[in-house]
Amino acid sequence: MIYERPNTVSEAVEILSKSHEKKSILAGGTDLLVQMRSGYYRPSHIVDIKNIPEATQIRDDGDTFLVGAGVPGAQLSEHVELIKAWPGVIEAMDLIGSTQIQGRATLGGNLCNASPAADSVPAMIAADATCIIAGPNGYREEKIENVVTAPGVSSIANNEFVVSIRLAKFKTGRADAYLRFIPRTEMDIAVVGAAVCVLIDKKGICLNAKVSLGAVAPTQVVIETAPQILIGTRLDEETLDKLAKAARASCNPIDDKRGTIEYRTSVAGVLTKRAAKIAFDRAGGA
Amino acid sequence: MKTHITTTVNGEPEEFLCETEQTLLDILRDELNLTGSKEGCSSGDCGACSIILNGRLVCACLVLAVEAEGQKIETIEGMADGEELHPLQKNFLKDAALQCGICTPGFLIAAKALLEKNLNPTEKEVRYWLAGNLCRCTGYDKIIRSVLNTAEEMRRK
Amino acid sequence: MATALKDFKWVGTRAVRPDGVEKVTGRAKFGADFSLPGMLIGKVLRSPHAHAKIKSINIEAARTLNGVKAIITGSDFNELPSEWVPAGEVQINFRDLSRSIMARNKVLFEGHPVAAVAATSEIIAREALALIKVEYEILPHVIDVEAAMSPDAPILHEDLFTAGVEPSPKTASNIAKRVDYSSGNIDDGFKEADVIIEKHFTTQPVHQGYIEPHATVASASEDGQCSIWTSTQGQYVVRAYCSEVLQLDISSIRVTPSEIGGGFGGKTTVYLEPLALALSKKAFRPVKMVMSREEVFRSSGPTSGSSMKIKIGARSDGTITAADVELKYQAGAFPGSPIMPGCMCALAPYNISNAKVVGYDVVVNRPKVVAYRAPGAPISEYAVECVINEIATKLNIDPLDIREKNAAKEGTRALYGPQFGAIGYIETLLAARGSNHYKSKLHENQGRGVASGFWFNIGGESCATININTDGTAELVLGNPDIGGSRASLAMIAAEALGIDYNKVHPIISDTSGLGYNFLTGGSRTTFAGGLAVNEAAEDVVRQIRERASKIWDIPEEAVTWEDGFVRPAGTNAGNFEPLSLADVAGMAAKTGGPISGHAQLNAQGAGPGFGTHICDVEVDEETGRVTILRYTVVQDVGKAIHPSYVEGQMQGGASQGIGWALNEEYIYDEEGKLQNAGFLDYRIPVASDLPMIDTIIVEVPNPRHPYGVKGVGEVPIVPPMAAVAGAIADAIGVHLTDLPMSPPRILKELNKKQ
Amino acid sequence: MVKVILTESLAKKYTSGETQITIEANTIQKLFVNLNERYPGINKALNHEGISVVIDGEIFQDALYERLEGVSEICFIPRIGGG
Repeated sequence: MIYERPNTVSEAVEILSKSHEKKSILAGGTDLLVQMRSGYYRPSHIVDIKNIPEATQIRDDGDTFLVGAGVPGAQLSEHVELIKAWPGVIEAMDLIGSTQIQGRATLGGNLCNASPAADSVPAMIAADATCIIAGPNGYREEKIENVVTAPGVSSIANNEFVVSIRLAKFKTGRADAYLRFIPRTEMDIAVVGAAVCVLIDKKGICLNAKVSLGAVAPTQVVIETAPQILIGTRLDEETLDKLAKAARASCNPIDDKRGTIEYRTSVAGVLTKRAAKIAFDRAGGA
Repeated sequence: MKTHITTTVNGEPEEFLCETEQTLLDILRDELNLTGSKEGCSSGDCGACSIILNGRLVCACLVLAVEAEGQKIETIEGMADGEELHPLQKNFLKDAALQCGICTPGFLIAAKALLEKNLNPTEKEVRYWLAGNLCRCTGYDKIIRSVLNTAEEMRRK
Repeated sequence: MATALKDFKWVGTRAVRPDGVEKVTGRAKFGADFSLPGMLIGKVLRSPHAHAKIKSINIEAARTLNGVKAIITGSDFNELPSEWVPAGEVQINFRDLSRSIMARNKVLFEGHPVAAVAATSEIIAREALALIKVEYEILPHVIDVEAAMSPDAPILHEDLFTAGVEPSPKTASNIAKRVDYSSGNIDDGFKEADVIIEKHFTTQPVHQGYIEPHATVASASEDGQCSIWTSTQGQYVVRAYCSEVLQLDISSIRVTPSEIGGGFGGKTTVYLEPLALALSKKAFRPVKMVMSREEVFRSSGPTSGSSMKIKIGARSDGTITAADVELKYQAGAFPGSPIMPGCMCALAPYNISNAKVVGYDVVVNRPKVVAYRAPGAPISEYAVECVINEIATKLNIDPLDIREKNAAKEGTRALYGPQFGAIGYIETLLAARGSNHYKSKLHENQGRGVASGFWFNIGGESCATININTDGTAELVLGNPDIGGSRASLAMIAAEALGIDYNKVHPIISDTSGLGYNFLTGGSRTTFAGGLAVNEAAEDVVRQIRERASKIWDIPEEAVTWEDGFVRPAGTNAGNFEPLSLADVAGMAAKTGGPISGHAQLNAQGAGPGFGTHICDVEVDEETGRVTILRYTVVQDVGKAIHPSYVEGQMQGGASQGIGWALNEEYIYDEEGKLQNAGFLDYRIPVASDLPMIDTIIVEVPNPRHPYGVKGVGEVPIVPPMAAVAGAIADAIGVHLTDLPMSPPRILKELNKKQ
Repeated sequence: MVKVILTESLAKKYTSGETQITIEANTIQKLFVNLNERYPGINKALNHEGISVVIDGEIFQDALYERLEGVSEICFIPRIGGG
């Protein structure tokens, strides 16, 4: 098992472009090391991106933030402007594991691990986030909802890696929220996750919305009908019930050790409604 | 093929050789004989191997030893200042915040990281900060009280 | 013989534990922290199947791998006769024990060891395991207790015929044993009842969940002498079991206990020790073996899951007139669930004239169960307490009142035979009723539950030595691993009895060569039985001090008195001498007859039974089924709290384990009988943010059989929580749940049913 | 003379249902011998998986040589271990 620690994006791409049998990108390592330790996965090459400046910084890009794929959650939770702009994304990231996990785990890793239950992914989807991917032909930018294609599978090619995540800056009237259900208060994998982002006008009328669910289907789900349900309303009780119904309808979960189909579907509605209320309040709609 | 790593552990320069698959916890315990960090799960779920890596609280079982090149590592063995125990260590003893003691080093390191960041945490903040440290003996009551007591004591100083 | 609870200098204080600094500095050596030069690493190959015949094991490729020094399989172990023989306090079937730690012809659970390897590194040992080829013939398996009892269930042991039924069955089954207890006439009793509740309950196996995985180092030398360093609740038990399983002289094995990172009953048996020793006997090098967390879950613990039917009748004033209890406990792959104590404890807190308890011990394709805190009691008492709460609700009687009305007290005859002595059950009920918690108000979606619990507590073999040094300090040599502060409580007893400063008593835990046989740390016995031994050893020291003083003063021994750490002449007639301290006399030890050392070895009898009552408040999220524990109070009669902080710690820790058992802990198996949640991520023990502060009320009804009034403490507190939580949920949502764990999906389902 | 309390299932099998029997013995050891003489087999049944003896309400894990002068009641319970 070979460990490499490139200093630049191009060095990393060069290493990735060589034909190794099993390459793994190491960002926070909180999924990779567990998989290695359990004997479930043994890479031949580990490429640590934490020495690459672009992957380890939170940069202001004028209109957007670029969050390096190797930036740990703890650092995001200390970034005042990010919290102000995307409280839902930050709380979703913060929900992943313990304080110790937060010292290591990253948005990029959470995305590329491609788990259907990843907490930050529905939040990034609702936030219309994108990721910057480096490869042999340079950079490309991809919407987050196009990254995870199946459980454990992503659309990132073997010779590519995610360098950073792009999030828009703060905008008045826009806010997001993320809620997840776990049996304990901490340290569990989401049974259901619900992320809501709304944009409202000064009167509290919804102008736009995006809602995404986690852990209720093989990949994260975008509730396609959410904008048409929410736009033009003040997210009143009746509207939210409609949204909850749409959330349940978009679920396609499995029965597993973490929850039943019935339970996941039912709670998806509850959480979507609650998250929508929080987002609406945060946007100034209360 | 082993990799040669140079780091700082508890303020002292340290060198070791490691295989890529070895975790920092393996090296601390087996190569550097720093067995105060405990292995309870090797999956980041119990916090018994909590250390501070470059100022961040992490589980040593989820860090590869090769990643430690040039990094600063703090473990339980470096928590006391010579003969002088850290206030958290003193209060854990006074408050009986340990029973079997296996989780204690992890709790102390995690609590230290908390108090360095926030010397006035609420009970709820302490509980959530320490949620990644499992204790099966105490029901957490005396641990939480002891951290709160220490915070109060340190605020007064 | 009990000292009335006078004021003590040390007993009852909150002294700092003597092993404390080692534990807060990371210096304390736990099981995996021990190493020896030239040490090999041992690893176990485990069955991937729940039930299968082993057709062949081929170790050739592994044997020739560079760095592999020894391999063992079932054929390296002697066949032992199947019989229950005494091993300390408990009975062991060594054939089953031996087969449980290493499979012979059949694997009986996923994780069952089939081979073990010792190699020069962990990486090589793992590679070697991958090279061992085992051919299995997969057999149908059974995981559930009811399914295992059905006539067409797959049979685990062809030679297992149900004991305790007449006439003896002619066909093998998974029911190892049937037991029953009865008194009065339940039919008559139920006729007297105004209300009868009959319910079916299930509980899931739960793991002890100690944070330290099993770890051991064994070293066999060419002259046959063997040393074992291991994390255990009983070094003498490890020695006895290894000697039996490997057919070695007891004196050829020396076992040194490490610090122990939790046990709760789970470290009262052996898993790795005989394997490491067998490997070391082949390689003639020390062998270290440490379980991974996954192995801990797949192959050690847990306690039984169960299926239970409870029927209780009461008059409208709350008097219980009859109880009919049927208990079916999973034993795991070999007979020996805690069904007996389960039956005996089920109704123990109550005085019921007409009662019947029937129990079954049932084998299933899971790891063999091992003791877990008050083994057997939390299961049966959970079900009974739930039914009593439901009767109270139905009759509109306060749940503490109905308990008080039926409570066992001094002189009550327990269903299993004896009459209770000085017990403090009613005192716990009164203290609960008087608590601020019980008087506080609840809000919407919140509920309050109470439940009580009983456990026997035991005594058993204990030894102690006190060596008095010439400066008056003392080494206190103890034979029980200190799992939660026993060194502190026993040193306090020694200091009290010797009249010296607690900090001058230095307790150490001996290896098996330093003291006679000590039964293990368990059964809530250590401070009780160990305390008796320490007290007696101190009396031995005092006797010697008086004797030495009589020499120094040249007066008869009877004329020397001992009081508050000083010898004095008994009166003016005895002579006019300045009192001498223990240190004064110890300083002259060489001149007066040699070193002063007190010893005691005894088999402690008269452990006082323990009772506790818990109060729990919860809030239920009716949309998700989540239960939040808002407030929790543990009330318990402990006889006398030697070190109140560690007594409270036991009460809080037991409650927290019980809350985990109630709400989230369970084993999840797939259709092939493979465990799906072998880790702390999905086997959900409570985390700090799941719990509130846990209030404690210590009740002290002294045990007349102990010089300081001690009863056991550690086990009772895990008994009441499940029913207390269930009662609180019922109070909040109006549904009496019966199946554990009361996890969010289960609660939501019940809520939906209700609507 | 000492009173011995038996469980109903033992009584059914060995003493024609009598759960309280009175017997002469000065030690527990002698009690076992005398019991077994009167009810053959009961000794083995009692000891099947190990027992503790309850002497006037107090549990003795190992009571074989306990003397019974002044003792009024004996019963038998399975050995209790514990966690």
